[in-house]
Amino acid sequence: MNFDVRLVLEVIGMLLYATFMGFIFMGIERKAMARIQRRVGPPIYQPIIDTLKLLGKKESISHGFIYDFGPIFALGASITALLFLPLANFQLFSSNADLIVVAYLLEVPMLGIMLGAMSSGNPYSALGVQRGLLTMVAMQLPYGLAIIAIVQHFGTFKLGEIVALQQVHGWSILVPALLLAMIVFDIVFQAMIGLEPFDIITAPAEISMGPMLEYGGKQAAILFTQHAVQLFAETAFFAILFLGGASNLLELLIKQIAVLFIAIFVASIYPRFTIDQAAKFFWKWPTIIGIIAVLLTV
Amino acid sequence: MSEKKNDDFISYELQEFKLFEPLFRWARKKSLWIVAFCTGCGGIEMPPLATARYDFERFGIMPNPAPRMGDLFLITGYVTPKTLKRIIITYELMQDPKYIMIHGSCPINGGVYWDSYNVVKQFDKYLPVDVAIAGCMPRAEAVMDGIMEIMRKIEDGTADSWKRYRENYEYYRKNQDELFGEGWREKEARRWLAWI
Amino acid sequence: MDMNEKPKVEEKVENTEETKPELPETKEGRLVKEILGEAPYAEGNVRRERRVEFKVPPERIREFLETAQKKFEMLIQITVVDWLKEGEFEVIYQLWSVSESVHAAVRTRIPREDPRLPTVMDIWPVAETYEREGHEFFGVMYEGNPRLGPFILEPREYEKHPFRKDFNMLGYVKGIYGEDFDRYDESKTNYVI
Amino acid sequence: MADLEVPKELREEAKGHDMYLHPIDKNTYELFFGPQHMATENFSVILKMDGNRIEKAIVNPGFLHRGFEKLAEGRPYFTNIALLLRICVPESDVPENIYSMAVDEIVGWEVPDRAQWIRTTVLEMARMSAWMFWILGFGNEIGLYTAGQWAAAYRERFMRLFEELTGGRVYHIYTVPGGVRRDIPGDKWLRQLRDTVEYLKGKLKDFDEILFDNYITIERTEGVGVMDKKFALRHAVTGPNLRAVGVPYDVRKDDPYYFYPELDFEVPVLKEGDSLARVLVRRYEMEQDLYILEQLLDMGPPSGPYMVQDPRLKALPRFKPPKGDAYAHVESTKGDFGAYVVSDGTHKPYRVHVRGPSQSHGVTVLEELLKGARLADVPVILKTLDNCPPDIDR
Repeated sequence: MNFDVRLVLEVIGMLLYATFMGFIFMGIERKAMARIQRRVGPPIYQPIIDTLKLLGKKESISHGFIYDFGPIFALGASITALLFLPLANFQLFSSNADLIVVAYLLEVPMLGIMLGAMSSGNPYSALGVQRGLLTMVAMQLPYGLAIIAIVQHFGTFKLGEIVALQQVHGWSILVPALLLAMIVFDIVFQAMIGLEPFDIITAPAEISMGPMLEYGGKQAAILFTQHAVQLFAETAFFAILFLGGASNLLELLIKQIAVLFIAIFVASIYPRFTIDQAAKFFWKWPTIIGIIAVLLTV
Repeated sequence: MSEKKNDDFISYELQEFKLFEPLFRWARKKSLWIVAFCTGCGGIEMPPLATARYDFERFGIMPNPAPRMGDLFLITGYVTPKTLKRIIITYELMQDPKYIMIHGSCPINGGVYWDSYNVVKQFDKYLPVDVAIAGCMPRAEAVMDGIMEIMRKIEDGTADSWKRYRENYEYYRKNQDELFGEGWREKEARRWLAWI
Repeated sequence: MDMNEKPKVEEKVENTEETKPELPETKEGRLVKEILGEAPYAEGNVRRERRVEFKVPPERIREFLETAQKKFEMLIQITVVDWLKEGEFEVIYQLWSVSESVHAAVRTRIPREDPRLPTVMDIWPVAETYEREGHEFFGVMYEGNPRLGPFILEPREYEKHPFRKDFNMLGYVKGIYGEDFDRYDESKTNYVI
Repeated sequence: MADLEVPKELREEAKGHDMYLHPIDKNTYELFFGPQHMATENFSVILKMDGNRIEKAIVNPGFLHRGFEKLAEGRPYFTNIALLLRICVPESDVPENIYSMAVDEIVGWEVPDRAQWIRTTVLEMARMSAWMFWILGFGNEIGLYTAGQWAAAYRERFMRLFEELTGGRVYHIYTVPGGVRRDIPGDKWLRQLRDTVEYLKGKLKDFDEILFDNYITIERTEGVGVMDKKFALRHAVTGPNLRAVGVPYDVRKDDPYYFYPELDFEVPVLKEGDSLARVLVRRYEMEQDLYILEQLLDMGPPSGPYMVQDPRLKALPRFKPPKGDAYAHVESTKGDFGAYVVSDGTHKPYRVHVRGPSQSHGVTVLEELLKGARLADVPVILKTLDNCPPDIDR
């Protein structure tokens, strides 16, 4: 195994870019929400300041090793997922079934947070974990169906090939079956990035931030960074699967922001579901639409 | 690979890195998270501050329900002993550096409730204070002014209530125990400590 | 023009009622008559339009309230007034009749030294809160209410029953919070509020 | 009924703690909901949970207790206005008005028409701004921040009008026994009020679309926290909560005061008694309130003095009403708000007792409705009951 300097540089460069853009996405989210709420809103780089401030806390409470390890585990998973994505002309890691790898690596971070939150011993965190796991179980079915529809249509598990096929035959959403899959995926996406109506896990008015409740200081800063990377990776994943990927980072960025804005608009007009309603919802409409999409692609 | 790097990162002490201190100060100033614990009547001026007319999120201020992540504790109005117990515990849950701003006349000297048997008269006997805003009820502009003041103090390093609390812990602890009776933490606070 | 006349009519009704001991021929009068027919031990009169009051001896208050409940569906409040000179607590059950739109004050007096009353929790479950409050602030024992104890106050203040007239609030406050918050006028003779 | 004795050991146990709970067995756990919690704000509910269901809820109020009623006994009649209005923070005109009405009745003052008109208008404006505040609270609890943010911004319009009329944003200290403290600033103010009413009429449609007709709002509230008629009456539930179970009781209709007999408005009534019904009753009341304000503006303020003409008012601090007592109540957005004032002929009231609607909504009713509810329903039930902790604590 020889040491590839260029790959290492690309990994570092891509990580820096993804983290930075992820923070900016978080800023866009807050700013756009503020504009919808008829406010001025924070500057677009506000999440970077927040993370810096959390890093600058002089005190870091720890509830044991697992508690510290949880956020790092989550960050690691997000980064790995990011590296498997074909971002423009960079695909750093690749395998024969990287679609499956990415799809499930994107869910691992939630497990990491749950791991840490569970060990904090706070009942609100525990409730948040319970809700988080249930949401994951609930959204698994439509999520899987959307991905099966994609795989059946393109006949490949390789993200790179999916992008290439889309470049030739046009974006996936132009295919009726995949348009349905896109709707399903968008609903699941709302839950994955933790926005209303599926911000059940944090639910400030019910369980006051849930898993995040006990985190503060440096662990919270890591969680923020993780969220930034995750947001970047998820929007990129969406753009790659349904919006034809991108040949350069700028094109990708535009598509990512478009995806983000849909999520923001949905989030600002819907209240929050309760956890049982969310599970019922996921197993009803998205699942039905997903099955139709799969059947159409057969 | 990344895990190890980050693990090292957690363990080092930032106090030693004086070089970054101005950067952190700037970040602290620009990102004050308010603990969403509004005591007393001043809580009613918080929604206008957070919404369209005043919008303090412009300055990076936002309410946060988790005390561990909070920076600014706004005591918005009179404080009763029953609330003060929770305030003290919540304050101790917050992580350094943390700041306290008291809002309205009542925490300063009792205000209209100067002769009430259930209102704490001098809040700064029990917890240290950075900025106090007089008035009943202080207008939203006054609160914004107080927040600007605390930002200025953070930037030049004079917002040091968290340091004072550490240094004079015996004094504050003595006053708290005088008011609530010895052993209130063990007897009562333990029941809701983890959940507060 | 109309609005000028209405209150005046009310005033006249009030004046005539105060002079006449018998009950007027209004809906309030009929209501009081009906209830007094069932509970002859009570005294009742009509104060003004939509306000009636009853005086009931404390030992029969429960019985009376059970009777009154048929007409007055809601228990709005239980007020305790501490008449220090008479050495009595006046307990006022304030009832509201939704069907007739009449407010009734059912008054009873109990000795200050041993204030005891039966609970009315089973007639109006909401009385639980009111009784807890009356017990906490005045020390009235409502027998049968299982939740009497510190409710709003903390145990220290609860022991003192602070709304009693003989509770020296200023002295208590000075004892707890120190002396340095006094508000005198410039000649240091009178308190300024 | 069977045992009229207080269990002694319970009383002894209660002395040491602010609340008491039975020991927790294996399947249940205790959850302290508040006071440091976004949904409760200075109010605490101790929940005994079985998984996601609430087995038992114990309300623990008292974080806002200042002893108003005791303090009022130590202050002259007119000074008390500046104190008592702090009982209901979002709607501070209500305590002013009930106290003033009670003192008016004790003294026998007939408040001039102009003052009555102003009081009615101020009360309706306070109601409207309290509704906006309620939308903010309810929106935040169910996660619809947009509606709440808009509502809080609309509330600012009323704040500005209040400021011009009374000089205060939140605490107005405006209604005093015998009338109001100062006159209407002028026709411009009336025009501004009319503009605001017109503006809000249009905005209610926005709220319909985003909040009241929202699929998820209906999902969240339907069938949650159901009361029936008998339960509501026995628990002294008042205001919109009572109207949501089908009892058309409104103090403005049933015990009319001020200008309300002259006004034409409806009392919206729904039968279901669940959270959705409570939300919708509030929605219809907003419309009615705007309609009332419009009628008041069409009527225009009657000419005349805005304060009673009485020589006793020249020495306010030593003003002495005759002996007597009076109960006065008004309809606030939270319910029936009442005050009982006893005068012993001195310059200070002998006893003031304020009846806040949340005293019943926030304690026994809440405890009953929370039984068997899910944790996610707690904020919904709290907000649809419109629980206001200072009413309970005072």
